[in-house]
Amino acid sequence: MQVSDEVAIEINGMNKWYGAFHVLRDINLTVNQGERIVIAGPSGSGKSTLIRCLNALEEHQQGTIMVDGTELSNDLKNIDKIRSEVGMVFQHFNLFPHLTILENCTLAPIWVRKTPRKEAEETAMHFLEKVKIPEQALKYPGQLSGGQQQRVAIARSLCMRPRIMLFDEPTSALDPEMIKEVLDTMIELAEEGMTMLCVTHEMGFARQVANRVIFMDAGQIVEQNEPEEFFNNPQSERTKLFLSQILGH
Amino acid sequence: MQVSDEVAIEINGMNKWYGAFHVLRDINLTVNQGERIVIAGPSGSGKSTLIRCLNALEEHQQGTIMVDGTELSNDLKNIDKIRSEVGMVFQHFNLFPHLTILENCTLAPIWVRKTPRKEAEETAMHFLEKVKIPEQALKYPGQLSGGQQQRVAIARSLCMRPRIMLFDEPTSALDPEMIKEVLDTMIELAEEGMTMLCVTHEMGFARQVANRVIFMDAGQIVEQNEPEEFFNNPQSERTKLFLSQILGH
Amino acid sequence: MTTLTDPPKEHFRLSMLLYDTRYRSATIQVIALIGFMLLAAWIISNTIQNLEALGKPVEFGFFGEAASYDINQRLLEYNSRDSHLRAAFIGLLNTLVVAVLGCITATIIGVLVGVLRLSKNWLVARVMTVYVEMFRNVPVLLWIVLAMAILIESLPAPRAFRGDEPEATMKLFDSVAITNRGVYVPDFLFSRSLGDIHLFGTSSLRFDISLDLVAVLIVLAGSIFAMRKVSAFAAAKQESTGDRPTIWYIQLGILFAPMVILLTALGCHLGYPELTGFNFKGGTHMRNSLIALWLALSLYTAAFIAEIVRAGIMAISKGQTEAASALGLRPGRTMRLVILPQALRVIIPPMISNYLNLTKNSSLAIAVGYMDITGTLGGITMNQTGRELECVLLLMLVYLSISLSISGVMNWYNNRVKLVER
Amino acid sequence: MSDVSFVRTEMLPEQAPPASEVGLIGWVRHNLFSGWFNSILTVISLYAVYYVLSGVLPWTFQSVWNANSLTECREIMMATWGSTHGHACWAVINDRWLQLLFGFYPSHLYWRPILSLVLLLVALAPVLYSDRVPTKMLIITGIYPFLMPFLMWGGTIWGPMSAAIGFVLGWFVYNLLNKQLSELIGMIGAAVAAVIWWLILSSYFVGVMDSILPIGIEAVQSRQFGGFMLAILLGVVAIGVSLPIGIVLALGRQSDLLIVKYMCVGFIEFIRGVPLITLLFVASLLLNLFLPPGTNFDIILRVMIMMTLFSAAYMAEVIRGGLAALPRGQYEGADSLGLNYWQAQRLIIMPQALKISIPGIVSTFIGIFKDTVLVSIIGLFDVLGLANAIRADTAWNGIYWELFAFIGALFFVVCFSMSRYSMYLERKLQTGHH
Amino acid sequence: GTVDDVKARGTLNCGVTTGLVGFAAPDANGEWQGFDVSLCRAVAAAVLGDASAVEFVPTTGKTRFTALASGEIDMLARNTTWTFSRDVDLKFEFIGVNYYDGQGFMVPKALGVSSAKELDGATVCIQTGTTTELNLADFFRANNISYEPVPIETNAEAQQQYLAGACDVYTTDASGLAATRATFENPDEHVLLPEIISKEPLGPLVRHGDHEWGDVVRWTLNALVSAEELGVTSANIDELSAGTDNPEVNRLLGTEGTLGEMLGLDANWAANAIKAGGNYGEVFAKNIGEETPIGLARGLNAQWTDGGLLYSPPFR
Ligand SMILES: Nc1ncnc2c1ncn2[C@@H]1O[C@H](COP(=O)(O)OP(=O)(O)OP(=O)(O)O)[C@@H](O)[C@H]1O
Ligand SMILES: Nc1ncnc2c1ncn2[C@@H]1O[C@H](COP(=O)(O)OP(=O)(O)OP(=O)(O)O)[C@@H](O)[C@H]1O
Ligand SMILES: [Mg+2]
Ligand SMILES: [Mg+2]
Repeated sequence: MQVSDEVAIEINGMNKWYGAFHVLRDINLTVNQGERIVIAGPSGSGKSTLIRCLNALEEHQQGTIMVDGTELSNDLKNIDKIRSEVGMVFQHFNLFPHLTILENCTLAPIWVRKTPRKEAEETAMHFLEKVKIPEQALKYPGQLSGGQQQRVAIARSLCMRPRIMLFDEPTSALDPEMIKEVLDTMIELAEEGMTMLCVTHEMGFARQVANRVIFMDAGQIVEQNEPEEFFNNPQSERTKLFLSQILGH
Repeated sequence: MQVSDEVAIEINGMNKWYGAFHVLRDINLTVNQGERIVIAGPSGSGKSTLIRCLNALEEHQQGTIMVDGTELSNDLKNIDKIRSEVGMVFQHFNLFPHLTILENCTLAPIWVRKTPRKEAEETAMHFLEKVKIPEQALKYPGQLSGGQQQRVAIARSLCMRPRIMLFDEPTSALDPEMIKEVLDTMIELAEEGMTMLCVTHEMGFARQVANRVIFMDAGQIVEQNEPEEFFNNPQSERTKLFLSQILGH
Repeated sequence: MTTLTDPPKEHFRLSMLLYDTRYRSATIQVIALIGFMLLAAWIISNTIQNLEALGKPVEFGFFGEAASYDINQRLLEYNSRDSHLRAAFIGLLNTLVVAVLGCITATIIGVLVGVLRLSKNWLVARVMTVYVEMFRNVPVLLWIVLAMAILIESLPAPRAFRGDEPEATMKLFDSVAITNRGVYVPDFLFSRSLGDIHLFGTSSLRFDISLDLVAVLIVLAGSIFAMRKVSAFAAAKQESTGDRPTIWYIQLGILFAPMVILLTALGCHLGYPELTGFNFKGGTHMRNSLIALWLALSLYTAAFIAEIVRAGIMAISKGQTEAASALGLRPGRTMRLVILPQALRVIIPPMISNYLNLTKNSSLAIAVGYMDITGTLGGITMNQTGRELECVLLLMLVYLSISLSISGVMNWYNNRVKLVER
Repeated sequence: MSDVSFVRTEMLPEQAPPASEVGLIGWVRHNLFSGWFNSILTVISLYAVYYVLSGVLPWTFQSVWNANSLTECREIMMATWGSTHGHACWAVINDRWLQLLFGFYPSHLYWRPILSLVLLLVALAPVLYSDRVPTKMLIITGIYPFLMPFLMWGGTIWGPMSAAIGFVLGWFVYNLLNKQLSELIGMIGAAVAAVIWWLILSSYFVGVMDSILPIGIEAVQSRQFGGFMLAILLGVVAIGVSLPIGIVLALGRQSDLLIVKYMCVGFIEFIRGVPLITLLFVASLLLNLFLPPGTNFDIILRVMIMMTLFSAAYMAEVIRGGLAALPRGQYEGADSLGLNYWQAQRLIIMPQALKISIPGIVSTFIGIFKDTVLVSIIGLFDVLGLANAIRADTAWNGIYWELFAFIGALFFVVCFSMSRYSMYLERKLQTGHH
Repeated sequence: GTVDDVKARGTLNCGVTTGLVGFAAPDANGEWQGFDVSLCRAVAAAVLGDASAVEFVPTTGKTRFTALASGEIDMLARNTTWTFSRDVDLKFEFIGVNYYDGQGFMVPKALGVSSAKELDGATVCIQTGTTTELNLADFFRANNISYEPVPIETNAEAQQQYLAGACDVYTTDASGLAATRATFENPDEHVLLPEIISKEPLGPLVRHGDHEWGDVVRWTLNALVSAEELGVTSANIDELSAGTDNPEVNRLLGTEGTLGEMLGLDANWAANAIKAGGNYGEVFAKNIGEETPIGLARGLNAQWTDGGLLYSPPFR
């Protein structure tokens, strides 16, 4: 697990409002190539919003976001470029229920990357094997368990060969037995050196793979640190409170 | 906890099909008055189906079932008789959401047993006290927690003063904190000598109260034994596999 | 006195009819069936007695007699000497015409309005809401009557086109006349026509098929087939290289070139409507009653369809759009590849039941004097012959078969697109 | 690596968003002019709204309210505005609005339909607001079906009484036979007893009681019903009576008794497959043919029968939806407690299924209510029929838009509020407590 | 028979149109007024002695015959043309003619048409469900000219379409045309063409086979006609009822002979009928005559003594 010096994401003085509500306040963050960052924080603190801004799913109103050297502006071309560099996995999988697993995985490569179908299918099978469900390729999402669906969602993102992966609470909608299989997949991905930003409450996962843990509250980054430091020696009162709740459970 | 010699349930060569699918295969089982039996087995092995046959919720196609000396046949009178002798508690409680807890408990006594309302309410309060929620009597099921609802369901069955109680995974839809309160109620019931058949994966409960554990797989009774023997010294390969999964978890 | 005994078997007791689940359901069904048959027999015998008293035994011979009335809007040739059966047939075709036209426009308007109602543009969304609520909450009969009144009052009468300085002029290079009697548009004439085929001889069901039209259709079918081949080729190309070649100009060429050649060969030209005498002559005439009915039915049904479309799109969770965007799909593609295929499953079944309603509502045509099946068979024919029973029963039968075929299609579709679930 | 560690010492306060995000400007920018496409749409809609309003508003408000005939109206318009176009003559509404609302119902008895309507709302309250209204009010709901006809048609009180007695009798016979023999026999016996009472004994009973104790109010012929009242009456009767029929049909359609099931399916699909107007033709032309020779009851009753059958088919589908929405566990719960089929239906299934179906029932009612205008085609004087009759009066011959605007507005107000109400119910059901 | 039914019921059920200017329409109080309506009232007065004991049943072109056949109404007084097939095939009995009419055409003066034969290619508004539809088809067919029919349900709508120019010609019974024209904003801009293309004897009808009832209605109508001929009016009837020198008047008014008894009615049945709305002439004048906005001339409907067709058989 090496972190290069190359900058993957750079956020500078970013602010965002929903109407009059100030959700993200003066966010500054630099993520290097190969870094794995876990974002934690109480509900409503703006974690999802932050992640979604990186993918232009939400617009930000102030500040700049540079992803892989491209500035996230209103320019459609830039947005397209960034989206094809950045994969995203959602809490509720958001698989396309009318397409088979394989079609889910090949849809974007074929229509966005203009990959020949054959090649796209090979790639898809490759990643489905990686997430250990190649045998389900011809089923429909509705026929899989939650954990399997989430792994398909990861494979689907990977098929676009992104340089950065964003995860928004990928395990919080899953039954406990299934959480593990998804986390295993993510750990494997991390070991391969993928740049990852992951919103999660799985602290075991954070300890194991993260380079850095970011704690957000009330729309701001309150604390960031290496996992060991963060868990053993939290600085801010809010972090302490949060950790006592999470870990005490 | 005494077991009498009187036979409560006698199943002989019972077979059942769903369409062409053979769910229950040649079931033979005798349960004595006051016996407490736990049925375990992997998902889809036919545990629920077996239990539901005892209550005529499902029809069986071959073999005989005698409950408390009455044969379960196509005769409506027999079915009515058996249903009023046998109480059943479901995984999802199946309380009636439009009636208060008290009304839930008095409904059947009033309409089926033709008990005067007053008396029925007294009985109901008695059993609600027994399951420790008399104070909720006037609330609606939707206002109670899962554990409380399941206890109401037990009380509702008891109000019909059944001689046999069937439980179909009574705790599997509950959050962990609530499982205990329901199991406690069931243990109390067991201690009073109620004849009980209980499908459950709570092995602690099985050890504590069961006279006998029955292991089912693929629609057949694969093994039955006293709990200690069953857990410590399973005979069949399938049982071993199953136990390793359940207990290893 | 016999020594033989039956083999022991569970002997049947009468009470088992009531208590045994096996016999009980049979008992109930037999009672229900007997009740039903008694009722039916009672009604039929009453009817026979009553008809006898009226001296009108059930018979359908009057269908062969001359109808003696004229029908203004018709697809096939008909005159007042034709039989009642033919009049009914013409009416049926008119019903189908307005139903099909109505379904098409209702769908277009409905989808448009449904999408616009979801628009972020506050004003547009409000205007569409007002439209939907207005139309949904006022009886369709009123809309039909109003549409007719508006057409009659707001459009110019043919006489307004007359004179040196007419108050009204024809539209589109003097080719289309819009009057309060209807719309006159140019039609296609063939100077080297191939003639007609006559089907069913001179019977009531007779109709002529223009060979010119057949030729046009064949060529069109050929072109479409070729176009599909081309797009299949493009798709194959995309599969193998990932790039989809631009083919729309080839497709256009395939579509139009043969058609142009054929039409020239047939000597095709337009017949323009012209004001002669009291009315415009020439061209194709669409009566205002048809237009009013069509307009009112489509606007009314579109209001319902809009709601269905809106609900259908909203039912596809926002997550689907987000996931597609996150994969880099543009909004247009997202709509086509992700949202629509899913929304259609939700939308189509209620949409078809609205088509059904529209078809049934078209029976209100009599309010504006459009001669559909209710106007001919259930209107003038019934009125002139006094055969209420036969006419009404036949009328119901016709509508029932239309409805059943539509719902048959619906069931087939539903079964086809059912989502695979665990 | 200490460079990654960061602790915020002071929390940032909430800041006001940039000006372009909020306020009128932000709103207009976001809602009306976000992008060129939206701007074009905005302009087009603005124009459309202006076009419609500029036509309708002057017509509506520069109008004549007091005149005795259209000619007089026109004279006033000429005198005031110098032209007869573009001005409404609301005088016709002023002259005839009571007739449009009540038809030919005797004017000194208008309180009866009004009271019926008010009582209807009272009777519905315990059903619609079961959580806020005492259950005792259900008594009114029970009495209403007998009280309403009495109020509307008047006459002797023994008619509705005798109808009610039929039900009581049926109930009595059912209980008796149910105890003695079996439930099935009980139900058949109850039905037979009630039918015998209604068809044969009831008329003697009414005759005798009426001569002993003549209690009654002034009778009104159903021919005198008309106008908007007729629409409401037809709608309420059709929905009210079709509810039990619909329940039976829905249960029949769900049942596994094949013959019963197909009879129900056949009926439902037949009714739903033909237009209402053909059923009204049946009511006006054929229904008498189907009944024993010499039977003759008036057209309004016949229309009510056909409308009821019509709405029963739709009602059955609505209730079937409600039944399907109930989890299987409810049936099993009832079964395992030993409740029999009818007890389970009555105590467990129907109360819940009907509650789920209320929005659907309201929508069906709106549909039926709108469809009542079709009765004008068979010559009944509902609002639309009356409008035609008014135009046949020498005084108002030639008037058009005003009547239709009035009728449209009447329907709009009623249907719109009901549809809003049903949406509200739907939302309440979705989020609602149990 | 129906006579007894009506007496037992205490009201007469009389079928009328759903609304035709001058012939039948409800006023603001819901009271029916019009020429046909007066006949219903006269019959009610004759049978029941009370001109207001009538239930008016509005019928459409489609429902009128069924309503009569099924017994829902006792008589139909709804500008219905007496034709062979209605009388014979449909099993009704026309008991006389209360208005002699014929189908005519109305066109705007501006069209410059002076004869129906010049209407080739014209668009013609007609009311459906009446004999006019058939006459029209026959007329144009016989003259070998083309036309385009616009079928319309009610007179009011036909009028609107005609005025807006959606049809060139409006055809219906000449009485209807005149009545309609009278209510136009500018009646002078429209002319009635000279051709009357059909005979339209309009009369009340009853069910076939019930002769007693048929007689009652027939002779009530005749009584109104005779009354006019004999100079009996609602103004002088009370005076004349005391007895006159004219034996026919006496027989009519029941002071002499037993005509009423023969019909199964009171002796003064005819007097009641006449009192209800006056004699035929009065009814005509009040509802559709020249003094009314409708302004129909008596024309064919004058007494035979004045050159018209009204000719009541003698009361003896
Ligand atoms: N579309 C929206 N419009 C208005 N407010 C929003 C919107 N989406 C989110 N918010 C608000 O923004 C705040 C941050 O939301 P966000 O989803 O980013 O929180 P989160 O940290 O991801 O919480 P959770 O752990 O619950 O997912 C919340 O207060 C939320 O209510
Ligand atoms: N109504 C039915 N129709 C057809 N097959 C059914 C039906 N109900 C259950 N089955 C099948 O019968 C088998 C036994 O089901 P059953 O519910 O008895 O299993 P179980 O042992 O209770 O499993 P679980 O632990 O998941 O509750 C399963 O394979 C199931 O798919
Ligand atoms: Mg979140
Ligand atoms: Mg189970």
